[in-house]
Amino acid sequence: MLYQAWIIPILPLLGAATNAFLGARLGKRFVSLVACGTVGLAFWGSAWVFADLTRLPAGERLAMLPMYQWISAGDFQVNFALQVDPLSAVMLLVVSGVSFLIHVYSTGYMAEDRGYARYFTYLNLFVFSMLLLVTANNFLVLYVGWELVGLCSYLLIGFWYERKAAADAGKKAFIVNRVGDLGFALGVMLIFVTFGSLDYQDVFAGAPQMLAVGSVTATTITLLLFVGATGKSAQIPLYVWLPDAMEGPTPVSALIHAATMVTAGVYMVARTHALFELAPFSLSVVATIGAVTAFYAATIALVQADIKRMLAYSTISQLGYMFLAVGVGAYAAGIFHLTTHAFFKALLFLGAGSVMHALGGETNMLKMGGLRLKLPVTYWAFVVGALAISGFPGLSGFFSKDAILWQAFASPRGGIALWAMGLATGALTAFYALRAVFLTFHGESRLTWEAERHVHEPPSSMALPLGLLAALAALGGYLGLPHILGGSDALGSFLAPVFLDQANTALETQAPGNELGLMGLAVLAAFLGMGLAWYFYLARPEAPGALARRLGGLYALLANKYYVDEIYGGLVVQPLVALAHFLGEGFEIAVIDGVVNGVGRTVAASGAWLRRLQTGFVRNYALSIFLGAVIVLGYFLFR
Amino acid sequence: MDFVVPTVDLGSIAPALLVLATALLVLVGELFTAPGRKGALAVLALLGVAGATAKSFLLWGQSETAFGGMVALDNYGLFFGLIFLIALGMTVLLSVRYLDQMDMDHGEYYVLLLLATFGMMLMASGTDLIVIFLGLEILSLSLYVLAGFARTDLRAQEAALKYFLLGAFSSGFLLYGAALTYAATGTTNLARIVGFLAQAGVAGNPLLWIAVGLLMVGFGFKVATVPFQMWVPDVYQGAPTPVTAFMSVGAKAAGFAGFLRVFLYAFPALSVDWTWLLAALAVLTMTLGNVVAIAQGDIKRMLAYSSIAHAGYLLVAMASNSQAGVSAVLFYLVAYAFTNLGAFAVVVYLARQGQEALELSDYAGLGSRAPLVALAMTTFMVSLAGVPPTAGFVAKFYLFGAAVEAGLVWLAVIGVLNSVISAYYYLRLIVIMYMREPSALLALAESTVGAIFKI
Amino acid sequence: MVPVSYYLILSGILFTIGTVGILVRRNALVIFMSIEVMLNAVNLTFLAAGRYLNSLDGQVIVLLVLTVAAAEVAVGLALIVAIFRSRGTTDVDEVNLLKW
Amino acid sequence: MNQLGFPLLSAIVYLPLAGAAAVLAVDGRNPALVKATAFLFSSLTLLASLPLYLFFQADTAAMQFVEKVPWVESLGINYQMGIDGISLWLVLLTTFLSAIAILSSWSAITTRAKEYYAVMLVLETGMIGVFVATDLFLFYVFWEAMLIPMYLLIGIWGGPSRIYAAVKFFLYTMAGGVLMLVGILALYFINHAVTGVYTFDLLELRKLNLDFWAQLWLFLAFSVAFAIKVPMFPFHTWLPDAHVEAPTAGSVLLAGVLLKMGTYGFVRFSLPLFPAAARELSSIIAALAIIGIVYGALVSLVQEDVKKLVAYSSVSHLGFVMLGLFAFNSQGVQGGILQMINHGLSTGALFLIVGMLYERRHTRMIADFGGLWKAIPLFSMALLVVSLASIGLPGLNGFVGEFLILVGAFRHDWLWAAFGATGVILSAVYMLWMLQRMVFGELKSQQNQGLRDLSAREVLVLAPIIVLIFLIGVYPWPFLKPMEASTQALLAEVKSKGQVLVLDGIQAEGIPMARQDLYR
Repeated sequence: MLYQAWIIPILPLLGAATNAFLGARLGKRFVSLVACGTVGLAFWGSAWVFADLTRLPAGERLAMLPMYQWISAGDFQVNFALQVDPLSAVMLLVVSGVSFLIHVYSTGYMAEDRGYARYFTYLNLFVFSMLLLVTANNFLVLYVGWELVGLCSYLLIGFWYERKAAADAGKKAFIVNRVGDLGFALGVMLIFVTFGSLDYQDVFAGAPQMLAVGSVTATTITLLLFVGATGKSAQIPLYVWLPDAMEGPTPVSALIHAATMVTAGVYMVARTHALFELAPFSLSVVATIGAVTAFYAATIALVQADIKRMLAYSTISQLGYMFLAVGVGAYAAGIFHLTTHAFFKALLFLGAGSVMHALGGETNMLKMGGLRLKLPVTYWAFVVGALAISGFPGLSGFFSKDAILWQAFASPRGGIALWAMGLATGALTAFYALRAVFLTFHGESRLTWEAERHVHEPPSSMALPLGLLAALAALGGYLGLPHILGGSDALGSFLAPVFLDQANTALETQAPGNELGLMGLAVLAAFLGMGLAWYFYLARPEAPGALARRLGGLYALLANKYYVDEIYGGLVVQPLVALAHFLGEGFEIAVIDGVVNGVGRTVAASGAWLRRLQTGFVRNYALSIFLGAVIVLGYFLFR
Repeated sequence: MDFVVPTVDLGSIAPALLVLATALLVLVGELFTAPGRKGALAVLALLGVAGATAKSFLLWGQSETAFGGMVALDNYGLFFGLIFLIALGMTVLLSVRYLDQMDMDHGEYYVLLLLATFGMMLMASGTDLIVIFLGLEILSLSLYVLAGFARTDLRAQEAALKYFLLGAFSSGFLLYGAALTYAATGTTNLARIVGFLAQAGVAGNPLLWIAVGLLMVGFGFKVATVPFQMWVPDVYQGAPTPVTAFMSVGAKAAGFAGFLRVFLYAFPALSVDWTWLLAALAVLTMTLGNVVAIAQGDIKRMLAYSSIAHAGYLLVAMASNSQAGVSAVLFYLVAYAFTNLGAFAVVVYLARQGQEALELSDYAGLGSRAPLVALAMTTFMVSLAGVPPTAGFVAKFYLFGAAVEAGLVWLAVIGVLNSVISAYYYLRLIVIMYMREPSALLALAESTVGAIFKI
Repeated sequence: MVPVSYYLILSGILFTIGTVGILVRRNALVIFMSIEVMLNAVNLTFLAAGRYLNSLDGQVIVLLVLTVAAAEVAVGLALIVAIFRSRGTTDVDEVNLLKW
Repeated sequence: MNQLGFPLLSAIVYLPLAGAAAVLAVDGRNPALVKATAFLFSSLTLLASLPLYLFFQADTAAMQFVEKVPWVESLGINYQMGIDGISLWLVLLTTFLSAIAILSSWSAITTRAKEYYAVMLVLETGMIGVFVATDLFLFYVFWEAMLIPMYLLIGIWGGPSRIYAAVKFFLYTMAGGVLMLVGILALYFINHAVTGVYTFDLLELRKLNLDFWAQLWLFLAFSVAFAIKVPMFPFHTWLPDAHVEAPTAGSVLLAGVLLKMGTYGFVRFSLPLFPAAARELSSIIAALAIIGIVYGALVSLVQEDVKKLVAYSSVSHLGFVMLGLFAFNSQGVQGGILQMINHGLSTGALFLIVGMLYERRHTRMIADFGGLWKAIPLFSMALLVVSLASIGLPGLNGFVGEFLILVGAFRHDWLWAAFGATGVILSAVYMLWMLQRMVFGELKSQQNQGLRDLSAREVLVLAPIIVLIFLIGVYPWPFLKPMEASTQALLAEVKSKGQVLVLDGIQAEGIPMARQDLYR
């Protein structure tokens, strides 16, 4: 199966094509069968590939699948080529697995929608693009996947195209992503110009020889690539599209805007770590941006009333964690958190989706409350997710977040500051996660009477994925159980060959006591956050309002998301639009058109004027001849 | 003093003589044709044209001088002769119905046309300033009368008077130039002028310069260069349309025949100076002609300005002062003859019962009323604008090629830009024909194609 | 013996007088006469030059020019008569239908 | 020389002309017959052009399918045709789009249909002729001759201010063309002065090694013509008017083929004939190209009329092509050529789609639409795909071209790529905004609710284009391969030539020679 791995991405593509052309005619059962079936098969194939890989010796876990000659122009030769290695395999599993669950969930969630076939077409297309992205063998195929997931994101955010907000959000997502992609594309070009190839193998093998550590080229390449990552993975400064992206159907938010697509940036940095290793400055930028984003987004999440938006900021924050990890060289930890995050964040979104499903689309947590009795399945699933993201000991988030914090602290690239921000973020995370639980499921019901009547548990097609994801979110951490807790860090060692050259030896020298101590601090922070959430939202429900009034400025700042959208609007969008209006309605007409028409008008006007010379008086004509003669003779005599 | 009787070799001007003989025959025949049957005279005139044309082809390639070197039989003259004959033949064809419709069907008309052609041919083959002058006068006197042939029409009278006064005025200049040439060089014979100028140190004679300048004024009037062009619009507009067609082609070609012969053959020694002047005149002429043509609403007047502009183009080739330039002029004149005659033919064709389609707006909707006529007119306009794949393009190609070859790139650039300006008003007619609704005035019912159009 | 240049200067003056006559007079007949003055100035040049060059050509040419002038008179007068008949004037400034 | 032993190129060029005659000959009262005849001849031409690809030898840069017959021998004018890797696709694009355009006019043209189809076919002859002529005289004849049918097309069958647009188009492009004519003549005489041979043969003239200043002036003379046709900023003013007023098929051919003549002219003539000047001016041209990219995109952003938006987007896209061509490396040039094809397909399709909408609704104002997806999903889908192709989404054709161009530009000067790539963002902005306002959102207008979706014929018109859009995006190799050899040869020529200064004492007036030492 290893060398037939190209089938894996092709399957959802076929699904998408089938549903696109036939879906509308063949009915919902057929559509869901095709969509879930192809993705399920893709998951099965991924598992098979994974198994095949584990059977190989650790050093030989790489399969290259050149498919066909794609673009060739002079020495620019790029094949359409895929590859499978441990990193790809993990990503394949995560992507296809979560996708499958969300597909199944969607069959319930979208059951009533008239765009059913279209939805699954897009969704399958997304899975194809994402699988392509993670199995690419060169930067250009990576870029293709990169852009295509952006397209699917665009299409799916704007799936309910009749809602202006949805269409706006889709467009915003695409355009902001394009800004990032511009950097990414320039990075790819610089790679080609530097290495003369875009194949991973050529580039990664050649990099250490061709570029010195800290060289300008290496730094430029990696920073450009990272610009792409900030776009796709919603980091400062390009994160602004993600909260708006919640206009899409909730399963889409779960799949694309939480579990998979947004992690593409993390995957990309991990994938190109060979380059990043040569650019310590870039790495520190990655780590800093990651840590700052994590903290910053978490603060915004604290005050969001919209459950999906809260989760979106949470996603941004968690992605910041991952970048913090890869920025300090802890690639495996980053991927580990990527995986666990995929589980628990998908779970949270699907849980939120269940709530919305039950409440007819309501997303405002301030209008919920007390739902734990009416939606027990959803409640428990959501609680597991919330605890996992909070870093409750034993659940998946605990282990992966801890791995990151520990390495941020201990790695030579890390430091106290990065660690401290991570830690603080952990506390904030616990706070807003539990806040969501309490606001939604506990306390008095704030539902309208009408909504109350319709509350119902989701169908099994939705409940089952919830359960499975809850299990994964709870237990996923044991994939990377650290050595210090007696684990074997299975994921880390599986990925090790990929990151072999960057073995973080410094960590070994740290005293084991530190790691345990830090872990304890992290747990403490998490519990602090949870406790505060309990205090504010269960014990003293009137406290948040009072606090918000006390800290009016700060609260307004957070509630308005630091006014970043407004700032971007004022600094970028409005000037650009104004410029466009000036050019299109002023300059174009006055200058570009004006000059040409002016020439024409001048000629015509001079014609109209010159014809007046033709007075009709024959003596004037004679005078003209006479003057002409004088001039001619004058010329000849005084030449 | 010996008196040498010059050899009289009538054979060398046989085509011209044939035309003259036809003119006399038609004059006599006029007496024997009843009013309303003058079409027969046209047939007679056409026979004369055919005969002269045949004779010209027979003489093609021969080269001799006759009448004591005053007239030359050469391809140059024959070629021009053919242009004149084409113009004559087509004008006669155009005139038959036109004269009928306009109620001025008199036999003298054809006589005058034939005589004018005779003058033109004399002008083209003359190699003596006096012969050229005589040819010019024969041509002009006939045309003065033709221009006013619509005797009772005020405009025609005015055209004739203006043409006459200014024509006589300018031929005074020409003749004075000849006289001063005679005074300066002792001869009016072009070959002997060349011989005289070949001597050293004579070029500085101011008398000679004045002579050259006066000759240029005289010819400039005939070919209508700025600033001697003023008569053209009024005369072209006022004269009967076939006469305008004839003038615009024949008279202009004749003017150039003399102009080229005198300047390129007799005065190349002075060319350094007159080419620059010609170039300057060319620029003025092209530009003024084209720019003012844009502002015209009367098609004949527009074509008049257009013909001024074309004179400017021809001056460009002439300013290159080379064999290529002469060939370019010859080719250009042929192409111009066909297209311009064609354009006037359309104007004539649309004339009905004393009414002519003279306003540009009269052509609105012609594309659907008479598609073939409109197509023909389109072709003529495109050709006049010099857009491929028409003869007008090839002609301009030769012409500007000659200029570029002579190093007058700037002049060629101004020339081609002028052809862009000209495209505006030529296209405007196409716009009117195809893209505007027909006016009620000339909503002609039928759309048959009676006249013969050359494409 | 009067030098030839005198004749030439005289003819030049005559020619200019003719030209100016055309430019300043409005009566078509007078203009016409001015043209005749111009032609005669030319004739004078031919005669003087022919005499000076000791060539008969000049005199022959003068005869031809006179013939042409006569023809012009015929045509010109006819035109002026026609104009006078229809408009009742020979003032060229009133012959002004065609313009622009 | 000619691998077929048959004058295939002539056949392709004149088949449409014969078609025009046939259209005029058939009974105009039977519109179906007129349409069928026109479509028959255009599809025959398309079929006849396919062997060009099938028998094309990709391994040589030489001209293929050559025809050479002396025409006006005294002047060295030959009837000479041939194609190489650069023109192959343009010829095919022309025959393809012409057939599509004729098919698309089926219901749009109701007045004077007979003349319309004849004019279309004459136009096709002119367009193909431009791409296959290898004699400068012949080229020029086709180049200018083609203006007339396009002029008529816009002027007779166009929109409300069609006359203004047609005249502007004609005069502006002619103004450029005539300057090229002077350039051609100057080149011809300089060549004669150097070699003693009179010839308009491009291949012969390419051997000429001109002095820098001569190159500069001639380059400018040629390039003005091409730049207007492209159109490069700031010579684009004719384009929006012409596009907006032209009938749909006219816009398709205008955008799809005519604009390519400008860029083709640069590759075919300006670069190989005057390489030193081209190199010297490359930064200026690239700057103009980049300004064009950004400018076109920004102006597109504020258009109210969707056709105008597409028109301005062409300015932007063609800026990319120019940027690639003047990067002087195989990525840039091949990308540029491929992008010509891409633009022909995607913008052609956009115009078709807009035209279809106009036929239904008789408005093109973006504000009049909204929520079309609900009313006419198939139509909207097509618009979506084509728009995405136009903004260079991977997997669709625009990406391959744009990326190659940017790689090429990057290699030349990374700033070119950086600035040029902003166009990629902006193109997404204006296209998506257009989509959002037209296709997405609520279906408000009553009139839009009753629209009917694409008819079978319209699907037939769009499907081939969309298939090609995907094909080039997914598997561009067969499209890139035939250009390879010609591109390499061209680049070698551009790089090697113009170093040596010939023109011993030969001086063409108006070409200042005194300052040539500055360049040495």
